[in-house]
Amino acid sequence: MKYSYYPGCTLKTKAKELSDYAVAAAKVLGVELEEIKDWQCCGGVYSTSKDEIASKLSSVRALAQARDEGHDLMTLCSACHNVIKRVNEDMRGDENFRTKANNYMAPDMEYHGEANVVHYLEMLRDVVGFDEIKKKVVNPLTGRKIGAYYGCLLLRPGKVMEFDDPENPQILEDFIRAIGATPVLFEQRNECCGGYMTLNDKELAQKRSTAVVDSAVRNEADCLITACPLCRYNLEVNSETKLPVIYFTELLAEALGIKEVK
Amino acid sequence: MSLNTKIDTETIERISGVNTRKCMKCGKCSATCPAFHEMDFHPHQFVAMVEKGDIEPLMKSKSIWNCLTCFACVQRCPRDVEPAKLVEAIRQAVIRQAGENHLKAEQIPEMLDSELPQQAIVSAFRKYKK
Amino acid sequence: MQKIGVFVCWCGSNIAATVDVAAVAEAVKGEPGVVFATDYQYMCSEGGQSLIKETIKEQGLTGVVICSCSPRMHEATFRKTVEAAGINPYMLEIANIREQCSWIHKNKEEGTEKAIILAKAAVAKLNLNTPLIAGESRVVKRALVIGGGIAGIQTALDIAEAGYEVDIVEKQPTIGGKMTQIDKTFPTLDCAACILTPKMVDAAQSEKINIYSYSEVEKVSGFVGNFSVTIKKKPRYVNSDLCTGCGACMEKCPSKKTPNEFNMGLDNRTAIYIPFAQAIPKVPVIDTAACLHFKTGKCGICQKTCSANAIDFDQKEELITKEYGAIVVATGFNPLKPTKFDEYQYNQCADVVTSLEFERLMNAAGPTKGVLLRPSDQSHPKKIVFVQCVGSRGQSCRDHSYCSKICCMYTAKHAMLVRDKYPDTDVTVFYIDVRTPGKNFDEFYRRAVEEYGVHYIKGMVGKVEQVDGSLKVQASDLLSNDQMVLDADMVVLATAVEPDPTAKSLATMLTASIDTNNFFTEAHPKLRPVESPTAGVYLSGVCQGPKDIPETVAQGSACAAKVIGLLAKDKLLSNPCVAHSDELLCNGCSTCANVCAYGAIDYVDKEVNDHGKREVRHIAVVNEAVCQGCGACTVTCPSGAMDLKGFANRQIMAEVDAICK
Amino acid sequence: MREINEMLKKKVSELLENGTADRIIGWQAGEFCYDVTPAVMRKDNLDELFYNGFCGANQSKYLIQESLEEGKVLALLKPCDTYSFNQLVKEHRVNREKVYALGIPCSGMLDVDKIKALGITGILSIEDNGEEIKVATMYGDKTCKRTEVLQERCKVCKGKEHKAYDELLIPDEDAPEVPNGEDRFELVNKLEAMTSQERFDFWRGELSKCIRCNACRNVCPACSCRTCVFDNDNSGVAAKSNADDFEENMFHIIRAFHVAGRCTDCGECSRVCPQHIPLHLLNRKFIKDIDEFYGEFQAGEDDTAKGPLTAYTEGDCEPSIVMEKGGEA
Amino acid sequence: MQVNETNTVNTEEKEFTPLIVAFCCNWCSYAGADLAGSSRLSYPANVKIIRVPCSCRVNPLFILRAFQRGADGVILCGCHPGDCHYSTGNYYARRRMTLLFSMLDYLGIEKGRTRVEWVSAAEGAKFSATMNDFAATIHKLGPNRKLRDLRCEK
Repeated sequence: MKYSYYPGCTLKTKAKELSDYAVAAAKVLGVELEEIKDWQCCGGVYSTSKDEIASKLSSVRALAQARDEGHDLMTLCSACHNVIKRVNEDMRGDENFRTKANNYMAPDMEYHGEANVVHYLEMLRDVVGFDEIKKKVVNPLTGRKIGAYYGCLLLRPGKVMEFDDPENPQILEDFIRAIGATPVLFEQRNECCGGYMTLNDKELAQKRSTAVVDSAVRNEADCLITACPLCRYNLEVNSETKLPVIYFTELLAEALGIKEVK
Repeated sequence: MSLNTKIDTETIERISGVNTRKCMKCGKCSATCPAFHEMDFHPHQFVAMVEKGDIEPLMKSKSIWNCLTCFACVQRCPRDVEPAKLVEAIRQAVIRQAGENHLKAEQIPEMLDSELPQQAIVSAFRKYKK
Repeated sequence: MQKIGVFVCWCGSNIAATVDVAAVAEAVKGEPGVVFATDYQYMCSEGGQSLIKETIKEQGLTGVVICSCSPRMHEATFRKTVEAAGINPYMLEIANIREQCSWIHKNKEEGTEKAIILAKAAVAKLNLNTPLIAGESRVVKRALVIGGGIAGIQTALDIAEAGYEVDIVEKQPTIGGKMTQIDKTFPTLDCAACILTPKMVDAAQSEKINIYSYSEVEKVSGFVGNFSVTIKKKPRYVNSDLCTGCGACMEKCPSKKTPNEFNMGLDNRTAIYIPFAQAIPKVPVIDTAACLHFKTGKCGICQKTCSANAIDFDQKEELITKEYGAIVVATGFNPLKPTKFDEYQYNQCADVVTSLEFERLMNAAGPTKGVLLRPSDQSHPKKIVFVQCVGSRGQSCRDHSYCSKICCMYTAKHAMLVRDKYPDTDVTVFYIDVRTPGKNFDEFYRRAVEEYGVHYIKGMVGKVEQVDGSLKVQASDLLSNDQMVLDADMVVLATAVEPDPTAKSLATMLTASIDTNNFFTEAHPKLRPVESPTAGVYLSGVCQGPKDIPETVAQGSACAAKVIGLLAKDKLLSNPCVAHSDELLCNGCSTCANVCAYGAIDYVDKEVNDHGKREVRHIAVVNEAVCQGCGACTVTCPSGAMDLKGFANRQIMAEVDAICK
Repeated sequence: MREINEMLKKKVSELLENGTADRIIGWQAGEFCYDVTPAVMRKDNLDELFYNGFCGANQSKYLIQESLEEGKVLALLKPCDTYSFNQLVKEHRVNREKVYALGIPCSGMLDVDKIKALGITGILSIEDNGEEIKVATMYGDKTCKRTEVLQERCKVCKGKEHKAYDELLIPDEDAPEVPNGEDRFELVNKLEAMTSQERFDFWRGELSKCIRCNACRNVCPACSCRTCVFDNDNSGVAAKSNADDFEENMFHIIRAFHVAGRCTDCGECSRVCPQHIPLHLLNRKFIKDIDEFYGEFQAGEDDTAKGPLTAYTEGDCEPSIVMEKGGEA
Repeated sequence: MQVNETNTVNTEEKEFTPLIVAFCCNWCSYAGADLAGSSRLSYPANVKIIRVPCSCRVNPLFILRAFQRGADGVILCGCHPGDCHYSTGNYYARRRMTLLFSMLDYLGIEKGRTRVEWVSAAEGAKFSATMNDFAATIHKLGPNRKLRDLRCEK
C-alpha cells in the first residue's frame, strides 16, 4: 500500500518526531509513505467563508498532486487533515469554488476532488487494521493508562470529516488497546485545547487546556496522546495542571519496537 | 470591501453560507461554547443579531477574536445552523477593511517561546489578518 | 358528442392569485364538446356544488371538468355532486391547477397558461370517457389488529363490542405495549397499570377477541373486505394450554443474567420468563439465546419443575392463514436510544438515563421497587436535571425533524412526581419550548413550576461531564444570556418517539404508505386521520404519529368506528376503473395473466361473434371484483385488447396530445 | 439431402396413411428449385412435397390457423422452427393437440442471392451435400462453398437440437452440424460502439427505406395478433403507411417492443424485407439487453418459462443503467 | 451576483422552453407532486403531469406519442421498487422502460430525454428537485428533433 504523504510545516520542524515515528512505523506495517513534491503550508485553519479562495489553493495543489501520483493523500497533523479534507470536500461539492479554484491555478488537468484524504489513524484502522497491529506489537505497553485527546479538528464537522462518532469517538481508544495499553475515557477528550488562541488570549488558552488536562487527570490517565502539535503545545505549556503529552506515533513506534531506530 | 460598505444580513449570509432562519433558538450553541465567558456576544446572539441585521455591534465585539473555531456549536446544533461560520464571516468582514488587521507581524516576536509550533502563528495570521 | 361543462375554482386566492381563472374558463370554451365554462370562488363549497348541479340540469351536460385542487383531495366529492345531478360519476375529470400549478408557480402569466393546458387535457380525456358502473365484492366479517398496545387493545375492544370478531397480533410475549412500562399518567397522575390492566383482561376474556401473542404478520394478500393474512406464531417452548402461569419454572431457572427488557435493562431476568406480573397471556417464554438447554443441551430444570408438563423444547414455529375484512395497524413506537448523543454521556455514565428508564426507576414494580435510586451507586439523587427534545426537532442525521409531542408533559410529570415524593430533591428542566396543548395540560405544567417548585430554564444542555461521582451539566440560560454549569446527581433525557422498526416492512406488505420518518400516512391529514390510503387498512395510535394516551385511545376508538362501518356492510362497491379485454382483439396468449398481481384474469373458451363469424375462442376475462386497476396487463398485451377503464389508451393519448399541442 | 428427402416422403406418407395426421404443411417447388412455397398437402398431392436447402421459411406461424381446422396437421419443423413453435404453444396460439410435429434435420439454409452474387446464374437444380454445393445451371455445373452461401441467420444457428417434437425423422445426434460460430451480437456491438449521431444516421438510412409493406409483420411468428394495433382504427396509432420519419421509427420500435422477450431470433423479418432493412438487429438489441440485464434467456427454449417482460426481480437494474451502459453519446 | 445568474438563465430559456411530459402514478408520485405543491416547492411550468394509476400503466406508445407531438422530454415517476401500491407494477415498468430507453439510445436518440424516477408520496422535495433537474437536462440537450412528427411543428 502506498500513499502520497503530506507532512505539513510543523512536522518538519517542531514536531519532527510526530512524522518520523509515523513513517518508520508505517514501514513496519507494510505501508509506504511517499512525500508529495513541492507541498506548501495548508494554512493551519480552514476558512469557512464561501468567498475565500486563495487561502485554500495550496491544499488544492497538494490534492491535485496526489491525484496525479495515483494515490490517496495521507495526512498526519490534525490541522492539516482538517483543512485539506474540507477543501477537498469543497472541490467535490461546491461548483462555484471548484470553478474559481481551477481558474486561479490553471492546472494541466482540472481538479474535481478525485483524490481521497486519509488520516494516518484511518489508515491504521481501515487498511492495516488494529488486529493486525496487535500482532506486530513486540513491546506491548501493558499497564499504561493513556488518555486519548482528539481535540476538535479530527472530528468536526462530523458530516465532512467522517472520522469517527464526533461525540463518542473510539479510534484512538482502539489504537491504545492495540498497542497493549489501557485507554482512559475523559469527558474533555473532544473539547478544544485553546488552539491558536494562545497568541490572542493566553488566559483563555490556559483555561481550556487546563480543563482538558484536569479532566484526564480526574479519570486517572498517566499521559495524553494527540495527533496535533498545537494541541500538544497547549496541553503541555499552557495547562496549569501538568501531565505528559505524547504523539500517538511515538507510542506506536515504541510498541512496534522501533522507537530507538527511528 | 471599503469601510463605507454597509455590511448587512445578506452579505454575512452570503459569505458564511448560513441560513439564520433555520435557528429554533434552543441555545445549544451557547451551551456548548468553550469560549462563552470570554465573549461579549454569544453564539446564539450571532445568529439572532445577523438575522435581525444588527451587525455593527458584532463587528466591534471581542467575540469574533475569541472564537476558537472548535466547531462544537456547528457539530451540536440540532438545526444545522452552524453559528461558527457566522462568527468567521463577520471577522472576515472586519479584517477585509483597510487597517483592520487584528494581529500584526511585528507583534509576533514577543509572543514566541521555544516550544510554540509555527502552526499556531500561521493559524493566527489566517484568522486575524487579511 | 359530449356536452361538457368546465368549472374553474378560485380556491379563494389559492388558485386565483396565480391563475387568471376567468381566462382559463374563456380559453376552454372553444374546445370540442365544451358547451359551458365558468369560474367560482370555492367549487367544493355547497354553493359551488349547487352551481355544478344546476348547470348540469340547465345545460343538459354529459360530462364535467373541474379545474381545482388535486383529485386526491376532492375527486370523490365531485363524483357525488355530478351523480346527484344525474350524471355517471365517472363522467368527471379534474384538472389539478392548485398543487400542480398555482402553488408552485409565481408568475401569473405562466400559471394561467399552464392551467389552460391542464384544463384542455382534462377536456380531451373527458371527451373519450364512458359511464362506468362499480362492481361488488363481499366483506369478511372479521378484523385483524396488528399490535397489542393500548391503541390496538382499544380498537379491538370497540370492534368486539359491536359484535365482530377481532384477532390481535402482538410480537411481544404479552399484550399491553409501552403503557405497561409507564408509572403514572399525565395530567391526572393515575397509575398506568391500574387503568391498563383491566382493559388487557377485558381483551383476553372477550369471546370475540382472539390474541396471537409472540406472533408476527408474515404475509398479506387480498384487498379491502377480503384480506388473507398469514400469521407466524413464534415458539414459546411452553404449551399455553397446559401452563398455569404459576412461575415455578422462573424461580428455578439457573440462567438469571439477561437484561430485563421490561425494566429497560436496569435489572436482569431469567431465560424462561413472564415479562411482568400482569402479563397476558400469563404464559412464560423461553429466551433461546439465554437458555442453557438451547445453548448447551445440558439443562432442563424448568421441564422437571413444571408440574403441568407445559415445557415443550420441541415446539415449532406455526403459520396460520386467516381471512379478514379489515386490518388495523397499531404498531406503536419505541423511544430513541440516545447512543449518538454522547455530549450527554449516555453511553459512559449510568446516571444519565432516558425518560422511559426513569419511569421504571420510579415504578413500584421496577428494579428499585419504586424507590428512586441512581443506577451507578444506588444512592438517592438530590439534584436531577431533565433535558428536553433529545433527538426531536433537529435536522442533523441523528435527529428526527418532528416534535415528539409527549415529552414536555411527561417531563413535567416526572419533575412533579420527584418533587412530590422527595421534596428535598432539586429538579431543573432545560427546555426549548414548553408545549402543552391539551385539556388541563398547561395547568399541569404550571403546577409543576408554581406548586412543586421545579426550575424551568429556557436553553439547551451543551455538555455533561462526570466529576467525582457527580455530573456537571453545562447549559444555556437564554433568558439571562448566560452559560451555566449545574451540579447534578442524575440526568434524564427526554428522547424522541420513533415508529416501531417493523413499520417499514409491514407497510410494504400492506401496500400502505409511510412518510420519511416511517410513520404511517393517513388517507387525509385532516379529514381521514385513521384510514390509510389503502382501502381496508386503518391506523390506530402512534404508528401514525406521536400521541399521548388519551389521544391514542381516542384514535383507537375512531379507528374501530371506521372498521365497524366497513364490517357492517354486506357488499362493497369496487372501483370500476378496472381492466377490460376486448374479446375480438384478444389473442388468448395469457401474457396479461402472468403480470397480474391479483390473479384477476381468467382464460375461458367463449363463443364470440367476429363480424358475423361465430367461433369459440380461448380468451382473457377480467374478474372485475378482483382487479385493482393497475394496468400492468394493458401494456403487456401486444394487440391492445386489454385496456383500462377510466385510463384507456385513447384517453391517455388524448391527454398527451392536448399537452403537447 | 437426397436421402433425407426420400426418408421424409416415406415418413410423411406413412403418417398420413396411418391416420396420425390428415394433412401436412410442407414445401412445394415453384418455378425454380429455389423458389419454394409452403403449402398444405394431403395424401393425393403428396408427391409435390420436397425438402431442400431453400426451405428456410419458418412454418410454425401457419399452424395458428391450421390448428383451428378439423383434424390433425402434420408439421415439419427444423430445429430453429421449434423455438417459434414452443413460443406459440406457450401463448396458446397453436393448439398442440391438433399438431403432429415431425422434427426434420437441417444443415443450414441457403441464400439464393448469395449464390447468384457468386456469378452462378441460370440455376436448374441443386445438390447440397456437405461442405460443397453443386449447382446445375443452364451453363453447366458449378460449385460453391456452403459457408459462402448460407443465410445470415444460419451463421448463428442455435444448434441441431429440436426443442419440441412428436417424432424425429433422424435422431438429433445423427443430424448434420451447421457450420456456425459467429457472434450473433457482433453487429449490435458494432452499432453500440458508434456515437449516438452515427447510430441515428445509420437507422435513419435503413428505416427510411421502409415502405410499410408489412412483410416483416406477416412473416413473424411472434407478430401474430388477430388484429395488429397498427391496423386497429380504435388504437389511436393505426396507419397504413409511414407519413414521416417518426412513423417509420415508431412502427419498428413498437413492433420490436411487442415481440421483445418473445422473439426467438428466427431472422425471418430480415429475410423477407424487400428493402433489405436489417430488422433483426432491432430484435437482437432487445435480446442482448435482456441477456445482460436479466440473465440469459432464449424465447421458445421450452413452452413454460416466463418471459423476461412478464417477470422481475427486486434487484433489477434501474432504467438509468442506459445512461452508464448504453452506447456512446 | 445571484441576481445576474438568474437573469442569464431566463433569457436563455426564452429561446428554448422544453416541453416535458411527466407520467405519475396515482399513489406515490402524483401524491409526491401534490406534496411539492402544498410545500410550495416550485419546478418549471412546462412540466405537465399526466396521472396514471401505476407506472406499469405507461405504454411505450404513450412516450413515443409525446415525442411525436413535440415533447422534448418524458419522465415516468412511480412508487419506489418494493413500495408499489399494486405491489409489483413498478417492477414491470422498470424492465419495460429499461429496454425501451436502451432501444431509443440504440436508435441514436439522446439518452437524457427519457427518465424514470421513483418518488414516494412523502418526497415532495424530491419531486420538485427531480423535475428541476430533468428540465435542466432537457434544456441542455436542446429541442427534440430526432423523434418528432414534423407535421406537429408549430
